[in-house]
Amino acid sequence: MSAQAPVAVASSLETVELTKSFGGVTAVDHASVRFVDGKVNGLIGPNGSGKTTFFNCVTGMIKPDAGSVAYRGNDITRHASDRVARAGIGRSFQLCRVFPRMTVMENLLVAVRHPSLRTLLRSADDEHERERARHWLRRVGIDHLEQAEARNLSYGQQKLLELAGVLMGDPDTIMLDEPAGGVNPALIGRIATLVRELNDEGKTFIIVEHNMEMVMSLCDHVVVFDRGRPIAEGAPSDIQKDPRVLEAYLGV
Amino acid sequence: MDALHSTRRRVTAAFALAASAGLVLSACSGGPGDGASADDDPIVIGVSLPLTGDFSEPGKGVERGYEAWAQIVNEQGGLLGRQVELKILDDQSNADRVVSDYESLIAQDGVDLVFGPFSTRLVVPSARVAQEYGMLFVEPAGAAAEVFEQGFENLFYAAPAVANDHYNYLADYLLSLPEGERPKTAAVASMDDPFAQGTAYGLRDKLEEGGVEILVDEVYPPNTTDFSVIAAKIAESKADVVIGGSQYQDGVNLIIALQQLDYQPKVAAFSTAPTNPEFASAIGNQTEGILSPTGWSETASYPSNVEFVEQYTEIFGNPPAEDEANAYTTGQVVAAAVEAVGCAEQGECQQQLIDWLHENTVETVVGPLSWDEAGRPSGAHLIQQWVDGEIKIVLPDDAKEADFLIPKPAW
Amino acid sequence: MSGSLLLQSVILGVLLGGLYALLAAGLTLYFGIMRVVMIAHSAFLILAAYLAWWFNRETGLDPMLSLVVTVPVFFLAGFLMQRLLVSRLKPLTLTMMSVLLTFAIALIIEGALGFIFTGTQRRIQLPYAGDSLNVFGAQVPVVKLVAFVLAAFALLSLYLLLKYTRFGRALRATIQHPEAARLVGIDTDRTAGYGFGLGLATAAIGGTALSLDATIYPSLHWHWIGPLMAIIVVGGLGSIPGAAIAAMLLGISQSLLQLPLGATWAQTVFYVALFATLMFRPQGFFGGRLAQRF
Amino acid sequence: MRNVSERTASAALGPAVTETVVVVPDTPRRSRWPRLVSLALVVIGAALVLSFPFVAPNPYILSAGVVILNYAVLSTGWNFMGGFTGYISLGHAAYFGLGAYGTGLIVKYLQLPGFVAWVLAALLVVAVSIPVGIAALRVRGASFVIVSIAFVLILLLVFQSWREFTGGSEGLIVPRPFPDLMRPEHHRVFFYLFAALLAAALVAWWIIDRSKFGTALKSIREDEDKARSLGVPTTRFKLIAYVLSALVTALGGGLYALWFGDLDPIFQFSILVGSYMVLMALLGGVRHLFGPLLGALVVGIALEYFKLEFGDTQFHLVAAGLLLGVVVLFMPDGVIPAVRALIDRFRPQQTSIRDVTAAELLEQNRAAATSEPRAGASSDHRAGAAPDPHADADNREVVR
Repeated sequence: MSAQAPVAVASSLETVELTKSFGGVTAVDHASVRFVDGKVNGLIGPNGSGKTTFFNCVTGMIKPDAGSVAYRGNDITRHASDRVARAGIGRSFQLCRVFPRMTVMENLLVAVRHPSLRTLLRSADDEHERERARHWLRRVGIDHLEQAEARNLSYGQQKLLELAGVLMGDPDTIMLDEPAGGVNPALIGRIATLVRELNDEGKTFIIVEHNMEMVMSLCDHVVVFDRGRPIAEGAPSDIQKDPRVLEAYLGV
Repeated sequence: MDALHSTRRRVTAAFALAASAGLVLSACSGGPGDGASADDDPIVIGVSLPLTGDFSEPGKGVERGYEAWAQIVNEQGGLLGRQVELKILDDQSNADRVVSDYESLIAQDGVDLVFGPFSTRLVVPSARVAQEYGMLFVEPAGAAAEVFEQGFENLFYAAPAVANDHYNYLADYLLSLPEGERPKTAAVASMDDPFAQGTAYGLRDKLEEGGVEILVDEVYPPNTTDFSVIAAKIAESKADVVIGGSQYQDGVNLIIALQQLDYQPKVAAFSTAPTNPEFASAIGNQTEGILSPTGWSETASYPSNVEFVEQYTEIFGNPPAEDEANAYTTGQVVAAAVEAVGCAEQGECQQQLIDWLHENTVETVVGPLSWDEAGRPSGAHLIQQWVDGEIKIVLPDDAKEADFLIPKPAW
Repeated sequence: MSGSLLLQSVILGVLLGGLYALLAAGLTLYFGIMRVVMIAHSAFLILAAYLAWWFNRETGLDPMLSLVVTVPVFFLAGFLMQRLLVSRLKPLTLTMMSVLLTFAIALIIEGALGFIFTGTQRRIQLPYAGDSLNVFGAQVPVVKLVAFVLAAFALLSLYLLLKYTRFGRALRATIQHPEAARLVGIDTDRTAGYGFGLGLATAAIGGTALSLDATIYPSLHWHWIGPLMAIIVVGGLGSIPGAAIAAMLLGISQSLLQLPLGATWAQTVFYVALFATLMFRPQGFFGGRLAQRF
Repeated sequence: MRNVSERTASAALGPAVTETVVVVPDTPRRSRWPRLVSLALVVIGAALVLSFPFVAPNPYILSAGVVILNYAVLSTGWNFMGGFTGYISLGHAAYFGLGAYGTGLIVKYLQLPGFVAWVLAALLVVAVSIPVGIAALRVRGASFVIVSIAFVLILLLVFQSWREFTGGSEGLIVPRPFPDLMRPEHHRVFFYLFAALLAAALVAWWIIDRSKFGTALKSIREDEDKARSLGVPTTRFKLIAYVLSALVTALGGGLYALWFGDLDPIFQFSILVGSYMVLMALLGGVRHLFGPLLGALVVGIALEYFKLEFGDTQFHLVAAGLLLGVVVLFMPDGVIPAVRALIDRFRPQQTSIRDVTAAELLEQNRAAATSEPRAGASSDHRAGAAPDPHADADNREVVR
C-alpha cells in the first residue's frame, strides 16, 4: 500500500492485497493498487516484477490466490475473463494475439458486450456492426486490410488489429500489455497518438510498458512494481526521481 | 466358391454405388432382374458369416460345413441338375454388416437361395431381411428362444433342439442320481449371448427346480478375456457343478482360470467349446470328464452322416465338428425342399419351399428333423464327455459310447 | 465373502495394476514430451503381444525371448514415428491432430493384424499356464506373476533410466522446459524422438507380458486404451509416478469391485475416476500436469 | 499450391490495394463464388439427391444411399462442435448410440409411436449432453479428446451390462414405424427422411456460420483465451454448440434405429463410428457447410467399396487409417480448399492481370516483417503458430 496515493483520486480499478504464487514463487505479493479513472495509467517495473501476472489476475485470465479486485465499485475478483471484459475492461496481450485464420473484419466482429439471444443469431454481416468495425479499422489505420487473413499481417499490423478488436467491445478501460513491444518507432508514435485521442474521448488506459520514453510522455499516473507489489506511484516526473524506483531498477 | 466371379460382381456393385451416389444418371447393371435363370446356370446361394470378430472361430467351422456340402452336392450332380455355388460374405460378427450383407446378396446379387449366418444375435436381423424379401431362411445356429418369438414364417432351425433343451438328458441324469451322489450346488457363468445363455440357463433352471442350489450366476460380455475374478468366485463357492455358457475361446479361458485356482468340481459342463478340435491342446490336455451337449455325433449311423463324415474327412483331412455338421444339415434341409418342390429362385418358389418344409420331415446327418410353425425343431441334444482323451457320447443310454464319469477327475 | 477371496482379488489387482502401470507410464511419457495423446499405444501393445504369440508358435520357444527383437524394433519405430510423422504437425494444432494421427496408426495396426493373423482369438499355450502358487490361501497364477515381474522390472528400469542417466536428465529437461533445455545445448527434437522410442519399448514389454496369460485379437486394443487414458488423467498428465500410483489403485479397485459388481461394471471404475478427476481436480491427483516430478 | 492461391486471392482485391494483403484460399469468399452459382449448385445437388431413389438400380444400392446420408447427418452434427470450435470429439458415437437406443427403449417401454419416441429421445439426449458437456468442456485439447473417448466407452459398458433394461449384448429390436411397407419402399421412405434431416442440419449450420454466434465460436477455435478476453462467454457458447451437435447426432441415431431396427451396443457405441464422423468432416473440410457431406460421400462409398472388395479381411481398417493419416498430415483443411485452389487455377482472366503485383506484395510483406525488431515473436505469429507449443498446450489444460 503506497502511502503517497493522493486521496482525492477517483478510482476506476482497484486491487486489495492481491496475491498469486506459482509453486514456491510469489509473482504477485499482496498488491494493493488504485488506477485513476479517465487517465492514462502506466504500470512499470523491472523484468519479472509480476506486472503481467497482475494483469492476468485482474482480467480473470488466472485466478488469484487471495485478495480482491473491484471495478467501479463492483467486486470482480475471480470473475472469468469474459465477464471482466463485458464489465468494460478490454485488454491486449504481451505477445499480441489475434485470430490467425480469420479475416481482419471477422477479427473485429468477435467482441461481445451484451450476449443475448438476439446477438447470438444476428448475422455477422450486420451492416451496422461492419460500419463500426470499419470505423475502428480506419482509426488504427488498417482499413485497407479488411479482407486479409490476420495471420498474413505484419506484427505491427497485428498489434493494431488487436487494439481495434478490443475497441469493438466498447470498453471503458483498456489494459495494454507492452503496446510498444516489438514494433518500429513510427508505429509506436501512431499507437501513442491513438491512446491520447482515445483518452480524450473518455477511455481509461492502464499500460504496462518497458519503453520509458513512451511511459513518461504518455502517462498521467505511474505505478511502479517490484517483486510482485507496488513500491511507488505518482506523476511520471516524480517517479523518475524516486530513490526506491532507481534502486529497484538498478538493483536487479 | 467362385471367388473371382464374386469379386467382379462386388466391384461392379461398388462402382454402381459410387456412380449412383455421385448422381451420375446412368443405368446400372446387377439388379435382381438378372435372376431369370437358364437351366444350366448354377444355383447361387448367399451366406454371410462371421469370419472375423467375436464369433470367427465357429463362423469358420460353419463356412467349412457349407463348403463341404456344396462340394459333395456338386460331385453328385448338383441340385435339380444344376451346380451350386456359394457366395460367402464376412459380417465381422456385426449386426449392421449381416443385414447389409444379406441385403446385397438378395437385392444386388440376386442369389437364388440363402443360408443362415452363425450366432443367434445375427440370425434375427438377417432372418428379417430374408422375410421381407420373401426368402426361405434355414439357419444352423439361432437356437435361442427369442429367435422363434419374432413371428418369422420363413425360418427353420436345422438342428435337433432349441438351446434351452440342449442339456435335458444331463439334467435328468443328475437329478436321478441317489441322494448321496446327487450334486447339491452349482455355479453358472455365461457369455451374454442368447445361445450360450439359452443352453446354460436351460440346465441351471432344471437343476434349480430339482433342488440344486445355484451359488454363483455370472454373465460376461462376448469380448471378455480376463476371467480371473469370475473364476475366483466360482472357486470360492466350491460348487459341485460348474456350468459354462460358452462359445469357444471364453470357455477355454474360463477353464484355464479355474485350473489356476485349483478348483475341482464334480461336474463341469460347457457349451460348444469342448467339441472344438483344438480344445484339448488349448487347455493343456486336462480335459478328462468335461461335458458338452451336441446335436450331432460323428459316429451316428444315419446314412447321410456316414457319408458326410467320410467325405468331409477326405476334403479337409480331419473329421468335422458340430458347427460343420450344423451347416451341412442346413444344406441338406434346403436341398430336400428344393428337390421336392422343383425350383430354386427368388419369387414364388420361395414360399413353396417354406410351405413344403412346414409339412414334411427331412432326413439329415442329425437324424430326421421336423418343425413347428415358428421353425422350432422337436428333438434333444446328446451329451458328450471327454473320456480317455477323446470326446464320447455318454447320454442318453441308448446312444452312449462310454459310461458317464462322475465325479469328474481332477484337471 | 471370505478373506481368502478378498486377498485373492487384491493380489490379482496388484498383478494387473503392475501391467497397467507400465503401459500408463509409456502413455504419459509421450504426453509429457510432446503433449501427444498416443491413441496407438495400446495398438502397439497388442502388436507386441501378437509378435510374441507368433514367435512362440513358430519357434516353440518362450515368448519372452521375443523381447530381444521387439524392444529395439519398437524403440526404433517410436523414434521414427516422432521424427517423421508427429514432428510434421503444426504446433498450434499438435494436440488434436496428433490424436487423430495416432488414431489412424492404431487403425492401420488393427487392420494389418486382422489382415495377417485374421480376427481369430489367439492364446499362447504355455506349459505352466494352469499352475499356481498358494499364498496364504490365495492362489496366484504363475503366468500372471511372471507378467507382473516383467512389467515391474521394466518400470523400474525406466525409472532408473530417467532418474540417473544423462539421457534421462535431458529428457526430463525437455519435458519440463523445452526452451531452457535447448539453451543448455540439449537437442530437444532428438530427445523427444528417443522419448517416443522409449514409450513404444514399454508397449513391447507390456505386450509380451500380456500375451503370457491373455487371449488376444486385433480389436482388443480398444479395451486397453480407455482405462490407460483414465489412469494418466487421474495420475496427472505427464507424471510417471502419478500414472504408476493411479494404475495400481485403479487396478486393485477394479479387481475388488468385480466381486460385487461383475466384470463389466467393474471396468466403469476407470471412467468414474476419470470424470471425478476432471470435476474436482483436473490436474490429476498424484502429479502436476507439467510432470514436474519423477 | 499456396503461392498460386495467394496470388489469385490477393488479385481479386483490385487496384486499391496499397499495402501487404494476402488472402488465404480457404476463407469462404462470396465474391469469388457468386451467390447465383452457389444457389444453382445447391439446387442441382438437392435435385440429384432427391432423384436418387428412382435411379438406384436395386434396393441394396438404395440402402447404401441411406447409410451414406446417415453418415452425412452424423458428420454434419459432429461439425457443429468440431468445425466451429475446434474441439475434436472422437466419441460422438455416444450420441448416435444414445439417440438410437433412446428411441428403441421408449418404443419398447412406453409403447409410443416410433417418431414420437424419436423426438423424445433427442430431447433426452439434450438433457444428458448438458451435464456431460459441462464436465467435458472444463478441459481442452488432449483431455477433451480423452473424455470424449471415455464417454463412449463407458456407455458401451453400461449398455452391454445393463441387460435387464437395454437387452445387453443381445441387442435391441426396434419395431418398424411402417410395418406394412415392403423393404424397398421402407428404404425409399427413410432415404427422404434422412435427406430432410440432413437439410435441416445444414440449414442450422449455415445460419450459425453466418451469425455473430458463429463468429464467436470460430474465435474459440482460433484462440479461446483471446476470445474470452474480448467478452465471448466461451463456456456457455461451447456448451450450446456441444448440445446442438449432440442433438443432431442423436436425431441421426434415432432415425437410424427406426430404419435399421436392430441395435447392438458394440456398433452403436463404437469409437470407429465416431472416428468416421471425424474423418468425413476433416476430409471434406470442417470450415465448410458441405464439407462433412462431401466427406461422407467419399468415405461412405470408399468404406462400402473396401468392405465389398476385401470383405473377409480387415483391410478396410487399414484403408481408413491411411486415409485419416494422409488427411491429417497433408490436408488438414480438407479437400474443399484444395479443390477451390484447383478451380482458381483455371481462371486465367483474374490471375494473369495482377500476377506481378501480387508477387510484389508478397515480397513486401516478407521484407516488412523481417525488418521489424522482435523478429522471433513476429515470425512465429505470422506463421499462425503460438510462440511456444508447450506453453500453449499448458494453457489449454488450464481449467476454468
